[in-house]
This record gives sequence, C-alpha cells and structure tokens, in this order.
Amino acid sequence: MQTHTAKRVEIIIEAVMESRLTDALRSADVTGYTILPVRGGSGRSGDWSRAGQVSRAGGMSCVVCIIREEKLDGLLEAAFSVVDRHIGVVTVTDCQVLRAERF
Amino acid sequence: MQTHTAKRVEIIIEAVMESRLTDALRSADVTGYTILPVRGGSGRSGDWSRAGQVSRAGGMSCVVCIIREEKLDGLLEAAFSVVDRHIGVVTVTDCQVLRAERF
Amino acid sequence: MQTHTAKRVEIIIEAVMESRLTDALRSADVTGYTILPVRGGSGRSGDWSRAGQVSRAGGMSCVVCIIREEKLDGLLEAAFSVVDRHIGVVTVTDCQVLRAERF
Amino acid sequence: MDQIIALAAENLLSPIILFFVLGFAASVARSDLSVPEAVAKAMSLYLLFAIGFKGGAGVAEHGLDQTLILSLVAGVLLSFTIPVVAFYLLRVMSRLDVTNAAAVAAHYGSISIVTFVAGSSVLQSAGLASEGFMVAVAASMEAPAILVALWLIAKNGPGEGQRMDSALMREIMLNGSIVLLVGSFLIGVITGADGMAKIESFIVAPFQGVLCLFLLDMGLVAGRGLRSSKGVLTPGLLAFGVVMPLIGSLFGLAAGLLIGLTPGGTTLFMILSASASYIAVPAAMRVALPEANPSVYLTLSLGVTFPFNLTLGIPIYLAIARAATGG
Amino acid sequence: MDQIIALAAENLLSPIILFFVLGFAASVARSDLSVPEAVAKAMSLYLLFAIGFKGGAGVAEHGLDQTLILSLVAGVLLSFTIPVVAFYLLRVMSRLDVTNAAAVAAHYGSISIVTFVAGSSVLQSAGLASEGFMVAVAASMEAPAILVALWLIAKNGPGEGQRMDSALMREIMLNGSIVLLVGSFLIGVITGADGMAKIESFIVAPFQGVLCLFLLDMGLVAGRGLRSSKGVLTPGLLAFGVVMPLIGSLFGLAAGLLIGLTPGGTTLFMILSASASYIAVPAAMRVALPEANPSVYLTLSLGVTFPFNLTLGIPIYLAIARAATGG
Amino acid sequence: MDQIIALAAENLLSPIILFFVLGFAASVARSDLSVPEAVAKAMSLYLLFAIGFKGGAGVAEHGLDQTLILSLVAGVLLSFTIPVVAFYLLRVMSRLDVTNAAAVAAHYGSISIVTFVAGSSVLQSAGLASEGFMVAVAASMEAPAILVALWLIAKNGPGEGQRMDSALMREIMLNGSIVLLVGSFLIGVITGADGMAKIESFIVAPFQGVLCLFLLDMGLVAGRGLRSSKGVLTPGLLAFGVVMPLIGSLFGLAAGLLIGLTPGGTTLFMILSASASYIAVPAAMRVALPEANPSVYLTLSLGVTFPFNLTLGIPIYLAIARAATGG
Ligand SMILES: Nc1ncnc2c1ncn2[C@@H]1O[C@H](COP(=O)(O)O)[C@@H](O)[C@H]1O
Ligand SMILES: Nc1ncnc2c1ncn2[C@@H]1O[C@H](COP(=O)(O)O)[C@@H](O)[C@H]1O
Ligand SMILES: Nc1ncnc2c1ncn2[C@@H]1O[C@H](COP(=O)(O)O)[C@@H](O)[C@H]1O
Ligand code: NA
Ligand code: NA
Ligand code: NA
Repeated sequence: MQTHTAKRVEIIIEAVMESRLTDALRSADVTGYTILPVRGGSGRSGDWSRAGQVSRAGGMSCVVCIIREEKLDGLLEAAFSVVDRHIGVVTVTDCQVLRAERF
Repeated sequence: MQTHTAKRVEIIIEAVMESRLTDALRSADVTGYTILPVRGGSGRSGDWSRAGQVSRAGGMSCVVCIIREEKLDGLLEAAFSVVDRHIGVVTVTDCQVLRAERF
Repeated sequence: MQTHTAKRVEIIIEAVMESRLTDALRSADVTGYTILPVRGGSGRSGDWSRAGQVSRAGGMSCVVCIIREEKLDGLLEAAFSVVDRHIGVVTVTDCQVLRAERF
Repeated sequence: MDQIIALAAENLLSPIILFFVLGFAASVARSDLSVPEAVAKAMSLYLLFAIGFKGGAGVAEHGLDQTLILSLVAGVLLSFTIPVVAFYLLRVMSRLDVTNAAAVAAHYGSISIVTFVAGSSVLQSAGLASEGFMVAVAASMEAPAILVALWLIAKNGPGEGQRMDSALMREIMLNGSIVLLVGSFLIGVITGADGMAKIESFIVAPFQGVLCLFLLDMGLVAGRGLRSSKGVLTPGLLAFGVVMPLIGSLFGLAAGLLIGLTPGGTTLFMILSASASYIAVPAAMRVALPEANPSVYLTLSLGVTFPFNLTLGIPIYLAIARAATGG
Repeated sequence: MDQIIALAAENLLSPIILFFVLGFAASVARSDLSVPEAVAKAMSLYLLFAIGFKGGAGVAEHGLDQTLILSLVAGVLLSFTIPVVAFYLLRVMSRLDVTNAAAVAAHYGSISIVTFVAGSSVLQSAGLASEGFMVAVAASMEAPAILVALWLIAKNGPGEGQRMDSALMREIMLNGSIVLLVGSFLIGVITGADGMAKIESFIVAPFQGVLCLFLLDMGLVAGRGLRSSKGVLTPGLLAFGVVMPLIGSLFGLAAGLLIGLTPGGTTLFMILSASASYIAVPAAMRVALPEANPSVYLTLSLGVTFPFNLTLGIPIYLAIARAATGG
Repeated sequence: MDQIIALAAENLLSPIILFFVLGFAASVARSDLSVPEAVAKAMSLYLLFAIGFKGGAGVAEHGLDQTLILSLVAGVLLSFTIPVVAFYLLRVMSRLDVTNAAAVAAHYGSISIVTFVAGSSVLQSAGLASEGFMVAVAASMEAPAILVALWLIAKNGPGEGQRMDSALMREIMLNGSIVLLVGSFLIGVITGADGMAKIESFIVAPFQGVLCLFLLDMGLVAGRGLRSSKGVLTPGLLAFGVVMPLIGSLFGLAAGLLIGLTPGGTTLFMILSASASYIAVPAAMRVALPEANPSVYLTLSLGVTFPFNLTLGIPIYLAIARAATGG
C-alpha cells in the first residue's frame, strides 16, 4: 500500500503540564495528537505510580503526535518551551503513514 | 543480543471500530496485537476526552502490532479496509525484535 | 533543534512479571522507564481483556525505556532474563531525543 | 399553567438539577473537575441495575398488566415513527444534509435512560405511581430508530451507502445498557418482593445521591461538548432541540391515553418519546454513518434537549399528562 | 434430598445467581456489556473489607472461641492435603501433564472468597449463624496449596524447575486480598461493636446489592473465558470440575465435625474446601509455572467449579452439614 | 491532660485510624494491595460532595450566621499568614533552600480536606456540633498560601523566577476539589432540609465506611511515599512536620475564639490551620515551582503531618478548644 514518510513524536510529560503542552502544540500548527494514559515510572527523581492517587501532582501523560517532517522543528520548539524546566522525555522516530493528506 | 528486523504498526482507531479492526487483522493472518487505552486527543474533528464518558462513541483505541516485513502489506490492507471511512491514524516503524520466531 | 540518537525499547510483558522486569532494568543501570497500561490483546495463547478482571494473572503492561545505544545490550539481556520463559514482546526502535544528557 | 410553573420551579431547585448545573458551569469555566471514565460507567451500571430491578419488582408485585404488550408495541411503533417526523422537521428547520439529519433523527427516535430516571424521581416526589414495565418499554424504544435513520438515507440520499450489517445489528440489540436494563427487569420480575427485600437498601436508599453525582458528570460532559462545538448550533438547530421533544412528548401522550396508562405511566411515555439518546445511538452512528458529524448530534442531544427535558420538559409533560388523564 | 432440592431451587432463583447467569449469558451472546476493571476491583475491595470486618466484629462479640486455633490449623492442613488429592485425581481423570495437573491442583487447594461470601449470604437467608473467625480460616487456606503444587512438580516432573523464590513467597503471603481480609478482620476484632455501629450501614445494608453486581461481572468474565477456551475442556476435566468440589467439601465436613463447629461454620468449611481460587493462585502460577496453560485452570475454576458451587454446591453442602451436625 | 490521653486512645482505636495504619503497614511491607486510581478519585468526589452538602444543609437549617463572613475572612488571612511563619521556621529548623522552604510553606498554609473530614467525624462521635459553614472556610483557605509562597521566593530568592500566570491562577481557584466542595455546599444551602431528605441515605449512612476505605488508600500512598523518599527527611524536617501543625492550630484557636465560634467550630478551625495540603498544592507547585523537590513536601505533608494530625493532633486540638471555649 501507498505510505508516506512522517515523524512520530512521543512526549512523556508531567500531567499538570499536559494542557500547556497541547496549547503549545496547537499554536505550533500541529493538526492532531493523541494522549495515552501513563501508569507509573521511574527516573532520577524516583519512582512513581498512579495507583490510589488523587492529586494530579505525581503522574505523567504521553502525548503522541504524527507530523510531516517539515513541521518537526516547530513542534520540537513548542514542546521544548513547555518541557524545559519540567520533567519529561521527548522522542522522535521516523515512520510511514497511510493517508498522508491527513497530516 | 540477537535481534531481527520487523515492523511495528500502531493504529489509532475509533473505539467502536476496534473489534472490526481486530477481526480484520486476524483474517490478515496477524498472529498477535496489543491494545492500549487512549485518554483523549485532538484532530480536525475537534478535541475529545474519555473523562466522564459513558458512551463508546467518543473515544479511540491504540492497537499495536509487531509483524514480519513480508506480512506488512496484508496487514495494511486489512487495516485500511476498516479505517477507510473512519477517523484513524496508521503508522509503521522499523524495529528490532527479540525472539523473532514468535512473529 | 538539537537532537541526539538513542534507542526506544518497548517491552510488553505479563503484569505479574512487571516488578521483576523493572528490578532487572534497574540493575542493568537503566536510568528511567515509563509504564503504560494495556487493555487487551491477542496472541498465540488466545485473546484477553482487562475488562472486569480482578486477578493480576491475565494482563500485560507496557514498559517504555529510552536509552543510549551503548547501554542497549545490557538492557536487552536484563529484559530477556525476565521475559525468557514468559509471554512478552520486546521491540527496539531508533529514535532522536531532546536533552540527551538525561539518559 | 400555574401548576407547571410551580412544578418547574420546584424541579429547578432539586439537587439533581442543581448538580447538573454545577457540572455544566464548572466545565464552561474550565475547572479541572472531572469524573473518571470508570466511575461514570459504574454509576450508569448502578442506575440501570436499580431502575431495571425496581421496574421488574413492581411488575411482580402488581401482577402482569394486560397493557404491557400494548405498551411495548406502542414503544416500538413510536421509535419507528418519531425519527421520520424529526427528519422532515430538521430538513425544514435547518440546513442539515440528509446524512446528518437522519443521524440526528435516530437520536430523537431513541431514548435517554437518565431522562427517564430523572422523570421517575420527579414522579416519586410528586407521589405518583407508574407502571413498573415502563423500563421494558424504554428498552424497546432504543433500537428501532436507528434502522429508520438508515432507511431514510437510503430513500433520500445520494448515498455512499451506510454500513448496516449483522454485526452492527447485534451490537445494537445486545448493547450493554439494554442487556443490563432488561436483565435486571426480568430478575426483578422473577425474584419479586423477596429479591427486593434483599437488595433494597442498595438500590433504593442511595439512588438519589448517585443520580446527583451522575448528573454532575453529565453536566461536565455536556459543558465540554458545548464548549468544543462552537458554531455547530445554528438557530434552527437550537429551536429543533427544544421543539422536537415537545412534539415527541405528544406522541407519547397519545400512546399513554390510548392504552389507558396511569398518569404516571403516561408521563413516562411522554418523557421517553421526548428524550434523545446520547449513549447507544451515537456509538451506532459512528459505525453506520461515519460521515455524519458527531458534534451536531451530540450537542443537540446532550447539550440542548437533555437539559431542556431535565429542567422544563419533565414538569410540562407531567402537567399535561395529569390534565389529559384527569389524574 | 427434598430439602436439598428445595434449597437448590430457592438458591437458583436468588438475585445473586440470576445476575451471574445474566452476565454469563450476555458474554456468551457477545453483548458489549462490561464492567470497568477499576470498578470490579473496587467491588472486590468492598467485599473483602466488609466480610473481613464482619467476621472480626463477630469474634469480638462472641468472645474468642477456643476452636479458632484448631480451625486455622485445620484450614492450613486442608490446603496442604486437598491439592495432593486433586493432583492424583486429575492424573487419573484427564490427560493433563504434571505441570498443568499441579497448577490446577493448586487452585482447588486454595479458596474462592466470593464463593465463601455467597455461601455466607445463603446461610443468612437460612437463618444460620456461623463462627466469625471463618474468614480468618479462609485467609489461612489461600497460600499453602501453591507450595504443594510446586512440590508435586519437583517430585513428579522432569521439570525445567519452577520458579519459587523469596519474592514470590512474599507476593503470595502478602497479596492484597489476604492483607485486606485479615486486616479488616483484625480491625473488626479490635473495634468490635463500637466500630460496627460506625460503619454498619456501609458494610451490611448494601452488601447483597454489591454482591449482585460483582457476580454479574464474574458471569461476564467466566463467559468470556469459556468462549475463548474452546477445546480445552475435555469430558474428563469437566467431570473433575464437578467431582472435585464434592470431594473437597467432605474434607471440610470432617474438619468441621472434628472441631465441633456450628452447622453454619461447618458449611462454610465445606464451601472453602470445595471452592477453587481464581484470583490469587492464577497470578502465582503465572510467575512460578509459566509453562502451565492458564486457560485450563481458569476455565475449570471460574467456568465450571465456581458456577457449580454457586448454584448446586452450596445447597448440597448446607444440607449435608445440617444432616451431619444435626443442626 | 487525662482527657487528651483518653481521647487520643479512643481515637487511635477508631476504624478510620486503624485502616490508615493497615494501608501504611501493607505498603511498607510491600504488599501489592492497591486501590485503583479511579476508585480513589471516586471516593474523594464522594467525600467532597457529602461534606459540602452536609455543611450547606447545616447552614440552611440554622440560618445564616453573622459569623460566616468573619470566619471566611479569618480563613483567608490565616492562609496568608501561616505560610510566612512556616517559611521562617523551616529556614531555622532545616537546611532547605528558599525554593523548597517556600514550597513546603505553601502546603502548610493551605488545608487537607480529609483531615477536616476525619476531625468532623471525631466531633460527631464526641457529640459536638459545629458551624456548617466551616466547609466554606476550608475552601477559602486552599489557595492564598500558594500566592504567599511565590511571593516569599520573589522576596528571598535569587530566583530564576517562578511561573505564576493567569492560567495557573485559574487552575488554582477552579480546581476540582474547591468547585465540588463549594458547589455542594451551595446546593446544600439552597435545597436545605428537603434536599437533605432526598440524598441523606447516600451521604450520611455510608460516610464512615467510605472514609475507612479512603484512609486505607491514603495509608497505602503515604507508605509508598515514605518508602521511596529515604534520606529526604532530616531530623529538622521531621520535627517541623510535628511542630508546625501545633503552631498552626494555635492560629486557628485564636481565630475561633475571636469570632466566637462553638467549641466544635473552633476545633475545626484549629484542624484546618494545622493541616497541610497534599492534593491541590502539590499540583500547583509542580507548575509554578518545578525546581522544588516533590518528595520533600509530599513526604512531610502526607507522610508526617497527616498521620500526626489524624492520630494525636485532632484529640489535642479538641481538648484545647474545649478548655479554651469552656465547651
Ligand atoms: N529513560 C527513560 N525512558 C523512559 N521514561 C523515562 C526515562 N527517564 C525518565 N522517564 C520518565 O520520566 C519520569 C521523570 O523522570 P526523571 O526526571 O528522570 O525523574 C520518570 O518517572 C519516567 O516516567
Ligand atoms: N497527527 C496526529 N497525531 C496523532 N494523533 C492524531 C493525529 N491526527 C489525529 N489524531 C488522532 O485521531 C483523532 C481523530 O482525528 P481527526 O480525524 O483529525 O479529528 C484525534 O482526536 C487524535 O486522537
Ligand atoms: N505480534 C504481536 N504484536 C503485538 N503484541 C503481541 C504480538 N504477539 C503477542 N502480543 C502480545 O503478547 C500477548 C501474549 O502473546 P502470545 O504469547 O503470543 O499469546 C498477546 O496477548 C499480546 O498482548
Ligand atoms: Na425519544
Ligand atoms: Na478449596
Ligand atoms: Na494549614
């Protein structure tokens, strides 16, 4: 089948910063993203788990964003401006997409 | 360690179409897949979030499928036949797998 | 923006083995990982879904781990020692990361 | 008229309405108040379980009324008829194309179980009894409207052709809400007063409280929906969202009167006919009519008609039913 | 015999059984009715909390019976003995290999707390009292069977060798269900009637209703399990799933009679011995015996033995216990 | 003193404390007992809903007390003052830098609604009435402390500069807990005794039981937190976590006495002042002060001060309030 190259960006970010990140993505002209729940993790600042938590403070979200290559830099800058002082991981992977006209 | 090349296909699809997609995958000879929950997202048709929702109508699932390269086309065609008229995003990434005999 | 190459390892593993896996990762000098919930799936051992389940027996977790290339082998060996006799899927993808000093 | 106003005023200040308003306001003000999906689902399971069982136990207690069959048939007929009315009304009142008009029509032909529950609790406050089998009637009205919508498109549309297959048919008929509602109803019928004695303190006492929290959640969801669907609601559509339930209620009134239901039962029939689905039908529409715009039908159903019925509709229907039945 | 039939008939028409059947039927008919995982877990937390606390408050009220220690010891012994019987019976009745037979045996040596809860509620309907400490006995019977299973493999198997390490040992002994059940029991003992007065309306009144919903969920899960395990159940295994609980119950009967428990307590001991784990043991088996096929043990335990005990087993055990104790 | 000891002893053996201890012990022993996130959130929604509504219904019943406004003003003032005291105390007692000290101070200036709820239930056991509007005072004390913390940094810090923007301001003022608490309070005021009659069996009878389960969960979370924050708690910080609530409570005492609240109301004011936030403030701190170390403030607030208040603090405050008001 006909596929097209694109970039798959996955941003793991503190839940409290999620709406700030998605606002930034929108202003960076990103047409879409998908948010996956995250259950726990570990890093230099220790372990965490969402089990039994009520506060949004300890927890992260995973925002997945598929974009055309030419928009990548704008997106990364937007993401960086939010992640900057915060906990978070940003990865970019090459991928192929169906229906490229959608991105 | 010994790894083998394979394809990692990630399909974000409307929750109501999930079982139709997995049926199609099975008939395309896909030996396995894993379904991740999705919490929210945004696209040309607007924002959505599963928070507080009862209906299956507004929401998506993420189906991850690791397969051998030679099976990719069959899988994509099966996925496309379901996604076609529906909301959904399909990405394919090159990857390495352990224990290739399993795929 | 400045990005660096790294490896993105995604391990889908039985929920009962999750803590054994993360212990193994830690002893393999992995500095961080993130755990995503998994809702269901299908494989050679049949279909499963977490819906309505109380036991941890039938269900899987997805552990995502971004690391520098040079640490990959250690990680894979650690993962393999746990996954070995168990159900599970390990994929490795090339990726680019922001803020490489964190990994 | 005075009666309606008094009832409406009392209704407007009941906890369930106020919690809906609270949720709606919180959502519009972009508070992060939210109910987890699993909890919303738990509450809806509870409400279906409780309302179904109570209905069944009611039938067990009062014996099987002859009017049960008639009411079921009437329910199915209404669910076939109302979407046709809705469809042509929409074509007149709004600029919706055939597909979207049919999708909206399906929602109005089907029913909203929470509106039904809220109506039952208003009846209870007013001290009015009703036929226990009305929950079975509610179940019978869920699906037919969907078929009508697809038929309307086939008839009027240029149509890529919608997707109706046996899998979808099964999904509609066996959707979780129907199965739980009807199942609990039957178990209520079978176990009757004995069964009721066993689980009464679970399904009766906490009911109103759970309903308050559930309506809080519905307010949150409705507010979020309205917020993200700016521009979708034309004045014509908005008017439809208020006029259609009133028209629908008259169909229910006719059915109730013809069958000879109690004033309470007639009110419930009006409420069912007036209410619009926002759980089962939207899911079916996504499968069968992916081209239809969900924000149109969801906003109308959950954002306009549901609050209208909850606040003004129910007292109006009750007053009319009382006047018409002399009850 | 008449008594058994009457009891079984009454039992079969109780809401909890009917909701199990509803869930099972919905699942087999592939309805999309489902209970979110978090809600299923919440209900199980509630049931453990309530049953543990009630047991403890019962002990506080009636004073510490001398028979408590004896019963705990008997429970542990039974949990060591029953798997051996189950194992050899399986080897005779089915073609399971050593690993799978041992895994299944572990399930039957351990217990199912929901079967216990359902049994308690049948006792209550029948107006029979029982020793509050039986919940502690239930807890004591969870783990030993797992060790026996691993020992059976070591003894009979060619064996890659199963994995039993201190981490798994801790997981088994401190698994959430045991900790909550025993913890609530102890808090019940400590706070006694005072504590009961404070939380009674939470743990007593809604109990039956929650149990209905939980059994609905178990029916859904059991049905799904059966559906996806076609071909796993040979006639031999099926027979085992019905015969083994009956045999197990006799061990429990012997224990109850020897210790001199009340008819109610004896019935509960029979139920514990007859029931098969489907929460804690499957998880332990996945860690320790990954080669064993989960659909064998889960289908047998949840799909065959649990429904058998729920519908026919409990009335049979009750009748036998009454006859044997003269109660 | 005797009275305090007796009260503390009684309190220590109440189910809610014991369930907290159970959760804590389970977590420290690394049991896998856990409450799903959605269930924890559901319980917190329930508690806010119930406590808010009861407070409002109380106000509706007793009429609007003149002291309401005074208490609200006092609450806001305390929430501005206490963080300053906490900040300088921390700088003396520990080696925390400006940022971390300010973050911790914000927690102690704000309030913990569960501590408030636990205190209310102790008051109830002791048969002491209190002003229903204290829940509104609780809400008024949530946010101001956050602003003070940021001001303290701006004043004392070298400071990259913390992030306080209108988005964060809105998030703090409209955070879900405040909106639900205040909304339920207002609905309680509006619907009064009528509303109460409708939902009483949902919000009163099961309350203590839900609180037990919620505290079980808090014990689990607190234990996990302590486990993963080894080395964070210096002796100075530990001492602060016990001394600060005592100091805070005296501010609350002064406010209660000046305004002339009932002994119960005064106790609640002391509890609010003594308690430290662990839901709203941590989230705000992550946004505004990402450099502050969450394990410091969470461990102190949830791992030290919360258990202290729950076990010893509340009886002490109650005894002092009684002595001081002569109640
Ligand atoms: N190398 C990594 N791979 C995947 N997730 C990570 C990694 N490092 C950190 N994380 C995630 O980011 C969170 C915060 O990381 P840290 O700032 O290192 O404490 C962790 O709890 C993980 O959820
Ligand atoms: N570029 C994208 N990257 C990731 N997810 C997307 C993207 N576009 C759309 N989606 C997901 O697909 C859903 C529907 O997209 P759309 O059809 O554009 O409204 C969105 O709500 C997202 O969850
Ligand atoms: N090819 C695959 N792609 C994605 N997930 C898989 C794949 N194969 C297996 N899985 C996951 O691993 C679980 C166990 O696989 P199996 O051991 O083949 O039964 C499945 O239920 C899936 O969740
Ligand atoms: Na209708
Ligand atoms: Na057993
Ligand atoms: Na405070």
